[in-house]
Formats: sequence, structure tokens, C-alpha cells
Amino acid sequence: MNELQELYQQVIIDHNHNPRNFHKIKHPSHSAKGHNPLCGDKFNIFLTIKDDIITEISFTGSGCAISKASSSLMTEALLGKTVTEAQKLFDLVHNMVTTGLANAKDIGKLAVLSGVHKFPVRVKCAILPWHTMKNALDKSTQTAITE
Amino acid sequence: MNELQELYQQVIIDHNHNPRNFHKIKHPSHSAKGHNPLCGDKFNIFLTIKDDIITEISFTGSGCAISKASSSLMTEALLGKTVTEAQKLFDLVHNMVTTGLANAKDIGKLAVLSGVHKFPVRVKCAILPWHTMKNALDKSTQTAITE
Amino acid sequence: MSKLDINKIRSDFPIFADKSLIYLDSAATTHKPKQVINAISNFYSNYYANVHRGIYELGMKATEAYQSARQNIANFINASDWRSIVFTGGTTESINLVAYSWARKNLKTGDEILITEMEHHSNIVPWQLAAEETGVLLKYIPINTDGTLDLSNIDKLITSKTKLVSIIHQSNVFGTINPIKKIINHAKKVNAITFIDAAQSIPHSHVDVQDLDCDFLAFSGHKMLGPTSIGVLYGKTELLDSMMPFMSGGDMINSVTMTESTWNDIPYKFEAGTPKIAQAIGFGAAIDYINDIGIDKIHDYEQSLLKVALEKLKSIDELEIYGHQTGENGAVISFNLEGVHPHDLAQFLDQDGIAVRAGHHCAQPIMNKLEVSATIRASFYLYNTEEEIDKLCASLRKTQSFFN
Amino acid sequence: MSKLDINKIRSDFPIFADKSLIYLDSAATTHKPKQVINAISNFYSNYYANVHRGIYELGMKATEAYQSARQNIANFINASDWRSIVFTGGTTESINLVAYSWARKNLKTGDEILITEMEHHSNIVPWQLAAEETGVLLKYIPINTDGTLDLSNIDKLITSKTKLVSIIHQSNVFGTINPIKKIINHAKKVNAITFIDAAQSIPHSHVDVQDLDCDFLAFSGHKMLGPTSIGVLYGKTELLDSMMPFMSGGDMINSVTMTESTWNDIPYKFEAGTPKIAQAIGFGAAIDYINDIGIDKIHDYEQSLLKVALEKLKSIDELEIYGHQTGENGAVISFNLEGVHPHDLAQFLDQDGIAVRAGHHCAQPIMNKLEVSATIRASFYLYNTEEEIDKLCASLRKTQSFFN
Ligand SMILES: Cc1ncc(COP(=O)(O)O)c(C=O)c1O
Ligand SMILES: Cc1ncc(COP(=O)(O)O)c(C=O)c1O
Ligand code: FES
Ligand code: FES
Repeated sequence: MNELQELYQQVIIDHNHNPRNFHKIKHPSHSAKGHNPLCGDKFNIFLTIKDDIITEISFTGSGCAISKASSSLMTEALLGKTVTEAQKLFDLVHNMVTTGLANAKDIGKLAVLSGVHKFPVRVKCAILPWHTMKNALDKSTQTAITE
Repeated sequence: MNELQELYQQVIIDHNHNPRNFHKIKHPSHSAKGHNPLCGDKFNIFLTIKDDIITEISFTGSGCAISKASSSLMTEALLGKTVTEAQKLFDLVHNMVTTGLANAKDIGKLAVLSGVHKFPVRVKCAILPWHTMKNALDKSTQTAITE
Repeated sequence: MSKLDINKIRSDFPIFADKSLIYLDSAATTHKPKQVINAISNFYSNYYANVHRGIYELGMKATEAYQSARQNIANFINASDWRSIVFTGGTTESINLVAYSWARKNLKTGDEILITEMEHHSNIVPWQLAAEETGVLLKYIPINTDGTLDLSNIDKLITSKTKLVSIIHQSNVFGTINPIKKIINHAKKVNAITFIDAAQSIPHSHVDVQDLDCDFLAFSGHKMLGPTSIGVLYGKTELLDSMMPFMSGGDMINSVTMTESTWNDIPYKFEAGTPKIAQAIGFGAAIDYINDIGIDKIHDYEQSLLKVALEKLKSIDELEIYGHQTGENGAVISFNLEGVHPHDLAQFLDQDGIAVRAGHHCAQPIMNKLEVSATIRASFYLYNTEEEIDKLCASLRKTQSFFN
Repeated sequence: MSKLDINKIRSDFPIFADKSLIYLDSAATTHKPKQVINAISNFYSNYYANVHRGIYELGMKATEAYQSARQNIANFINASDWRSIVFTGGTTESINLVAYSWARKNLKTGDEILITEMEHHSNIVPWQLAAEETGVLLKYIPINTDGTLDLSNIDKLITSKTKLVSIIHQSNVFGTINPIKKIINHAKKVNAITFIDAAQSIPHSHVDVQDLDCDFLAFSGHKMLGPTSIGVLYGKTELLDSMMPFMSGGDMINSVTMTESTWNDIPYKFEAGTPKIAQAIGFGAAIDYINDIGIDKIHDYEQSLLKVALEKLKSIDELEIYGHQTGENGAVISFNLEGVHPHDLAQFLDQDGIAVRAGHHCAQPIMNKLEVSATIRASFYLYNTEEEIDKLCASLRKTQSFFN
């Protein structure tokens, strides 16, 4: 399997075709917009947080397979997590997509995103939904822009 | 004799050291300033023209040996000439300093300036007083700038 | 296929020693033949010096080469006077020069600048900023979704308020060649100044500034086999003469005192600082290279490539081509493959050694019109081949089946 | 003589294959080692592509090389953040950028800009024009005829009205190294912005922007073994962040709609259009070359050359040296030979293969102060030798006797 196929493996293609939690939440407690200026793609992340627990999470928008799958996987991974756990997962994912390194136990299914570090231009795609989520948690009203 | 020595021959060195007609005329009928922006050198040319004849001509200012000798030689050459003859001599000198070609009979002593065409950067030096004289004849109040 | 000695040409470009590279991004920037690379190396190695001010021999050689590059470029676009050729850092700087030294100085509230929805950002943003500062209205000639200008209301758009009309000659997204002569004529009727962004046309076709009779025109060296960091602003001499300098400093002055300065003649008035000497010489060598082959032959060859490419791409299911429905077009094709995001597609094509561009191509207003965030763009130049088009199509089909 | 392996160094510069060339004009522009020339050729030949936007492999290699050149330059001047390094066409453009994007936007009638009588035209004219447009007063720190700044009235010159202080670090005429730290400290007391024209200092000595704590600083690639058409504006990040763009177009935007645009992050906000890719890479290679030898060793070597040159020149009758009477000076010597116009003198030196500069050196206010129209300037760099100084002196004596 070459690097490209490793990146675009079945999980990614599946989440790209059938994104999970791909809709708007009616009355989210937190939300943010994200924008990748390199390609022009935009996402919205919605969250409902009750007693520090993420009880609802969803997204809308459009982007490449990587960003869409990353968004979809993120919503799955964060549902039911505490805000602190979400922040921690952000750090792990950020580290993984830039270095390729991750602890299987901590990162779980998100490991499919690790191949992206071989494609520096695409790191922004993978991390965009995560930045947006973080902005939403920070109650930031700014549009997240992947650095 | 190499090209440089040919250019800086005795006549030039002599006119540089002992410029002829190097003073101001009290009440010139025509005068103009000349400026070579490349080096910052400046000359003034003064003429008295009576019945279309150049009855007085002189210069002031400072510049390199080429420009000073050219000014000095010019004043010698033009004294007593008609305005039309002066204009014609301008054309001959202009042609000579850019191409090196001149008819010995027409150009006379000014032929010492012909070597300058081998030094394109210095052509402006040789032609500066001539441009200034031409501007004076045209009653131009503009400062002549060697093109 | 029109005749070019393509093997000879490809062997002139060191980059194509890598046989696996299929470079289809010449609208962004082109590769360089060894003649250009060597002209630059040769200058730095054998006669490098500053120009204009040196008495010494070396400086004279450099000055001659620099000046002859300028004359060369003037001839290439049939400018009658080399003083019309101002060296800049590129098309972008050329446009900014006019936005600062002409628009900001000559326009006022009530005046209008007219551009099109088809412009590259470099022919939008400088006018937006100038318009904002001067209180001028920036208007747009709309585009049709087929990639052509909608000129139906041109008489209402160009009015006595219109002071500047700035138009892209050939679209960097669609390849559309706009009817600029017609628009220039409209502009002349109201005495508007005309500016042509020729960054995409001059590398590929014969452009004659005297025939167009535009006031300004801009293009870049790096899009026509030349170095980066060099471009040209062509301007009519009277107009350039009447303008204030843009950048100021050494070389562009006549005299400087502590209280005021006077300006050098054009074009030097607009070339502040140590000139782009190596770049101008490299650009001159690029023009020589193009002239040796012949710009018309290059144009014909590209047109035949374009025809083949369109045919073959159209045979791919669910591939949408933007533009290319009518009229004259350059060899630039934007498209999307249904169900595959352009950036994913570009990544897969790269895997097969195919360099295309995915993105908004610095033309977001077009993307908005097309209601897409990005397209794939394949663009061709004299070194491309029909075989490369076949490989592109094969890779597109392969990727399509991977994603579906 | 301080130790440099001068034979090795000279053999790196292809131009010195011509054994008869004595190049003493490095203050105008320097020659290039083959390492720099090859870095440029190699880029064009083997991995040329546009940067930032390409998905494809080639574009990634070019982007990495471009970015690493920027980091390299940041390290060289000890900038803590690569985002402080804006690539421009040269020192002149760097100064104009600040004159347009900072001075014109932030200054108003009643404010003052302070420069010195020792400035290069590029650090005079942009401020003159900005001052004229904004109604600001442009003031000068006077110079003494010995080539030093007259700081006796500095407290009266730097007042609460002073908003910008822009100073040449090393004089391109005298070689004088100005006490810029002291002046920066004065400026800080009144919260004036500080700008250092380091075009002549950075090539020859260790300059540390954190230590200086200036707000802006500018220098050029071509004066330090690099290509033409590239320079740097260093700026503190907060300041750059707060500024409006200078030129606009592609690459410097975040988004563009028909009515407004938003800006990319620094430094890209100030780098409109296709970047100066080959030039940045060549500049990076020049910095590598300097680092390999060591800037301090280069400095020491030049200082020893300077000492010898001053001694030998002073032994020539009726040769007047401007400056070099006190303090620290770079290896730049301006002089005149009584009775020989500098342009005639330069012509005779050229005959002997010696390239010096005759002229006002883009510093007419200094010429006015010295009451001369021009001087001869000999300037040295790491490739010059004591033997060349001997030949210069011999040629000067020969010319002197010819004219007398
Ligand atoms: C002190 C100084 N400042 C500015 C400049 C202008 O640099 P550039 O011509 O590279 O823009 C020069 C060189 O000419 C200089 O010596
Ligand atoms: C139509 C058009 N105009 C302007 C530009 C800007 O040219 P440059 O980036 O060389 O300044 C480009 C290329 O990017 C272009 O395609
Ligand atoms: S390409 Fe736009 S987010 Fe991936
Ligand atoms: S050098 Fe000034 S006129 Fe000759």
C-alpha cells in the first residue's frame, strides 16, 4: 500500500461518502465556523454541552475527503466526552497529523488520519474541524483559520 | 597610443587646464544652464548674438576634463559663426561623438573629441555644453539635461 | 498536431530530464529552458555589475545587456518606444504602480473604475483599495457561467463617469480571450484610461500594443519562460511622463536636496533602487527563445493541443468543463470531476506525476459565480504533448473509480 | 592581515577567473560565488515551481526551499520570528513599503520624521514624498564634514513630535558606522518608531535586531553575494500585523469578494503576487556562504584591509580622504585627487582593470556638505586583497602625473 492509499483508506472514503452527524443542531450551546484559505473550504461545528459533557455534536459545510472525514470522525469521537477530554484529544490529533505519531490506545479510530503528515499541504485539511471545534469551546466568535 | 590616451590627448588636457572663454558675459543676449544628472556636473553658456552672428561666447561651471575641454573648444569654434552655422556644427559634433565619424574639413580642431564614442558613458560629457548652447539659442529657459 | 520540434524543445528544459513529470500548470508559472538559466548564470559569472552609473567596462557590458533586454521586450509587443517599458517585479506590481501613481492621484469621488468579474485578484484588490481611499466606485462587467463576459450592458457600464477600464486579456481560469479591442474602443469614447492584464495572453500569442492602442498593459516574466521577480508595465510615454513616481530612492531621481527632489526620465522614474538586472537579462533571453521558435507557431501548437485535450476530457463521464463553449480560448482548462473534491483529485494526479492546479486560481469572484469552492486547472505550453493529455485522462478515470 | 583563505574564496567567484579585474565597488553591489549561482540554476533546473498553493510534489520542494531561506535570513539577523522577514525587491522597496503602509497611514500634520544628512537617496526621497502628502515635517540630523553625525542637538531634534526616526547604519559614502543604538534609545523615550537602513552594515558585520530593538530594518541581497531583485524588510510582528498591505493581489489575501478583501497573515500580507522564489533561494545560499566563513572573520579581515588601504592612500600627495577620522568605520573609502575630476580618474583606473565608483553615490546631500560634485569610492569585501590596494595606489599615482 503506498502513502496515498494509506491516507485515503477505506475509513476515510466511507466517512467522506457518508459523513456522520452531518447536519445542523437546532439550539447548540456552542458553535463556530472554520475556513481554510488555501482552498476556500468552510465548515461549521455545532455542540451542545451540558454539565461539562458534550451531549450533541454535528457539522455542516464542504471540503475535501480528508477534512470531511476528519469532521465526521471527530463528531463520533467527541460525543459524550468532557470538555477537558476534547481539548486533550485536540492536542493528540494535532501532534499526530504533523508528526505521524500517536498512541493507539488514546487515539483509537482517529489513527486513520495519521498518514496525512506525509502530505504537509493537507495537514490543514485534517486539522480544520478540530480548530473549529476548539474555537467553539472557547466560545470564540472568530472564524477559525487553519494556521 | 591606446583609446584612452587618444581621448585624453594633449589638446584636451590643455583646454581642461586652461579653459578658453571661461568667464561670465555681463549682458548676454542668450544663456542657458546645462546639467549632467549622471555625475552632477553643471555648466552655464553665455552668448551675445548680433545680426545673427555670435559675437561673444563664454562659459562657467565645472565638470570633467572632457566636458570642460569640449566647452572651451566649442566657444572657440563658434565665435563669429552665424546661428545657422552653430546649429549645423551641433549636428556634426553630435554625430561625431556618437559614431566617431567626422569630416576633417567641417569639424576642424573639434576632431579631438571623436575618441569619446569609444566610451559611451562619457558621450554625455562631450555633448553637454553643446546641448546647453543649443538650448540658449532656442531661448529655452529649461536646464539642458544630456539625454 | 501543428508542427513544433517538440523533442528538441523538451530537451532544452532541464526539468524534463525527469521523464515522469507531466507539468500542466504553466498558467501559474512556466519552466525555464537552459538558454534562460544559462543567460542568468553567465551574467553572474562573467559580467556582473551594477548598471547605469559605472564608468568601468564591466558596468558598461551589464548596462548594454540590460538595455537590450528592454528593447527586446519592446519589440516583442511592438511598442514604438523602449521608454514605454517599465521593469517591475511582475504583473501584480505593475498594476499596483498604476493604482498608486495614476489612480490615487487622478481619481475622486464620483468617478468610476470598471473591471470584470473574471479578473485575477491582482486586478481586483489594488483597485478596491484605491477606490476605498479615493471614494471612487468600483464596478464589474458581469460574466456568464459559460466563462464569457456579459457585454450586453456595456453602454450602461461605460459612462462619462468611467475613468479607468482594466480588463484581463485571457482568463487564467477559463482560458477565454476577451474582446478587449472592442472594450478599449468603448472606453475611448468616454476618454477612460485603459489597462490590459496580459499576464496570460502575451506568453501564448502575438499581442501588439500599437494595434490595441491601450494606455497600460502588464505581464510577468515567470509565465513566459523567464525568471521570477521581473515583469513589465507598458505605458504610453505621455501618460508615464505625466505621472508621479511610485517607489522612490536611488536611480529614479535627477537631483535630491534636503527639501525636494526632481525625477529622472521615464522609464527610470519608475525603477527605484538597484535594477532587476539579472532578471531583465533572463527575461530578454526568454523572449529570444520564444522568437527563435516563433510566437505564432507556439500559438498554433497550443491550439491543437487544446482541441485534443477538450475532446478527450469531454469523453470522461461526469467531468464538467467550465468555459470553452464559444469563441477564442487559450490552452487553459478548468474542470471538476463529480464526487471528487479538486484537492483530493490533484493529490491523486500528483501520485501519477501529473502537476495540475487545484484551487480558486486567485479568482474567487469566478468561483462564487460558478458556485464551487475550487476547480482543477490544466494549462499547456509549448513543451506539452498529446501523450501527456492521454496520461492525464487515464489518471482522472482511475481516480474517479477509486472514489466511486 | 587577519586570516581568511583568500585563494579559496576567490576561486569560488567565477568573475575572478579574469585575473586582471580589481573590483573595488562592493558597496554598490557584490559579485556572486558559484554556490549562489548554482543554487539558482539548480532551482530552475531541478525543482522549479510556484510556492504555497501547489498540491504537487514539485511545489512542495520549492515551498520548503523558499521557507528555509526565510528562516535562514531570520537567524542571520537574530530575528526571533520568521514572520518578521518580509521579502521585497530590495532596501529601496522595503523603505517605500513602510513609507506607504505605515507613514502615510499613521502620520499627520504636526508630526515629524527625523533622518540624517548622511542618508542614501532611498532613505530620503520616500520620506520626502510621504511628508509632503501628509503635511509632516522632515528633519535632518546634521553631519560634520569629517563624516560623522552631529548629535550635539539630538535632544532638540528628537521631541514628542517625532514619530519616526530612520537612520543609515553604515554610510555608503564615508563608511562611518553610526551610533544607532544610542539614537534608537533616544527615539524610544518619545515612542517614535525606528527604522534602520542596514544595506551597508549587514553584509559586513554581525547585526542583531533583538539587541538593537529597532522596529524596522532593511537590507538587500545583491550587496551580500546574493541575487538582484531581492531584499528584506524586517519588522516587529505586532507592528507588521497592525499595518495595511502595501501592494495587493494574489497570495496576500485571505478572501476576495467583489466588494472587499481580507488579508493573509504576515509576512505574506506584504508579499503580493508570485513570490521572488529563485531570488529568495539564492539569497539563502549567500547567507549560507557567509555563515560558512563566519561574519566575524569577514569583518576582521575587512578591517585589516581598511587599515592598510587608509595608510597607503594617505601616502599619496593631494589625495583627500573624506571621513575615517574617528570611531568605527566600514571598509568604504571616498576620496578625491586634487586636479583630477573623479570621472576622469575612474576612467583611468578602469584602464588598469580597477573598478571603483565615481559619483554622488546616491547621497547628494553629503556632496553638498562636502562641496564637491562627486567623489571616488573604493569599497572592499571578503574577496579583496592587499595586492589590489597596491595596484590601486600605483594607478592613482600614474594618473596624477598624467594630469599634472
Ligand atoms: C545605505 C544604502 N541604502 C539603500 C540602498 C538601496 O539599496 P537597493 O538599491 O538595493 O534598493 C543602498 C544601495 O544602493 C545603500 O547603500
Ligand atoms: C491573469 C493574471 N493576472 C495577474 C497575475 C499575477 O501575476 P504575478 O503573480 O506574476 O504578479 C496572474 C498570475 O498569477 C494572472 O494569471
Ligand atoms: S482541500 Fe479544502 S479542506 Fe482540504
Ligand atoms: S563627468 Fe560630469 S560632465 Fe563629464
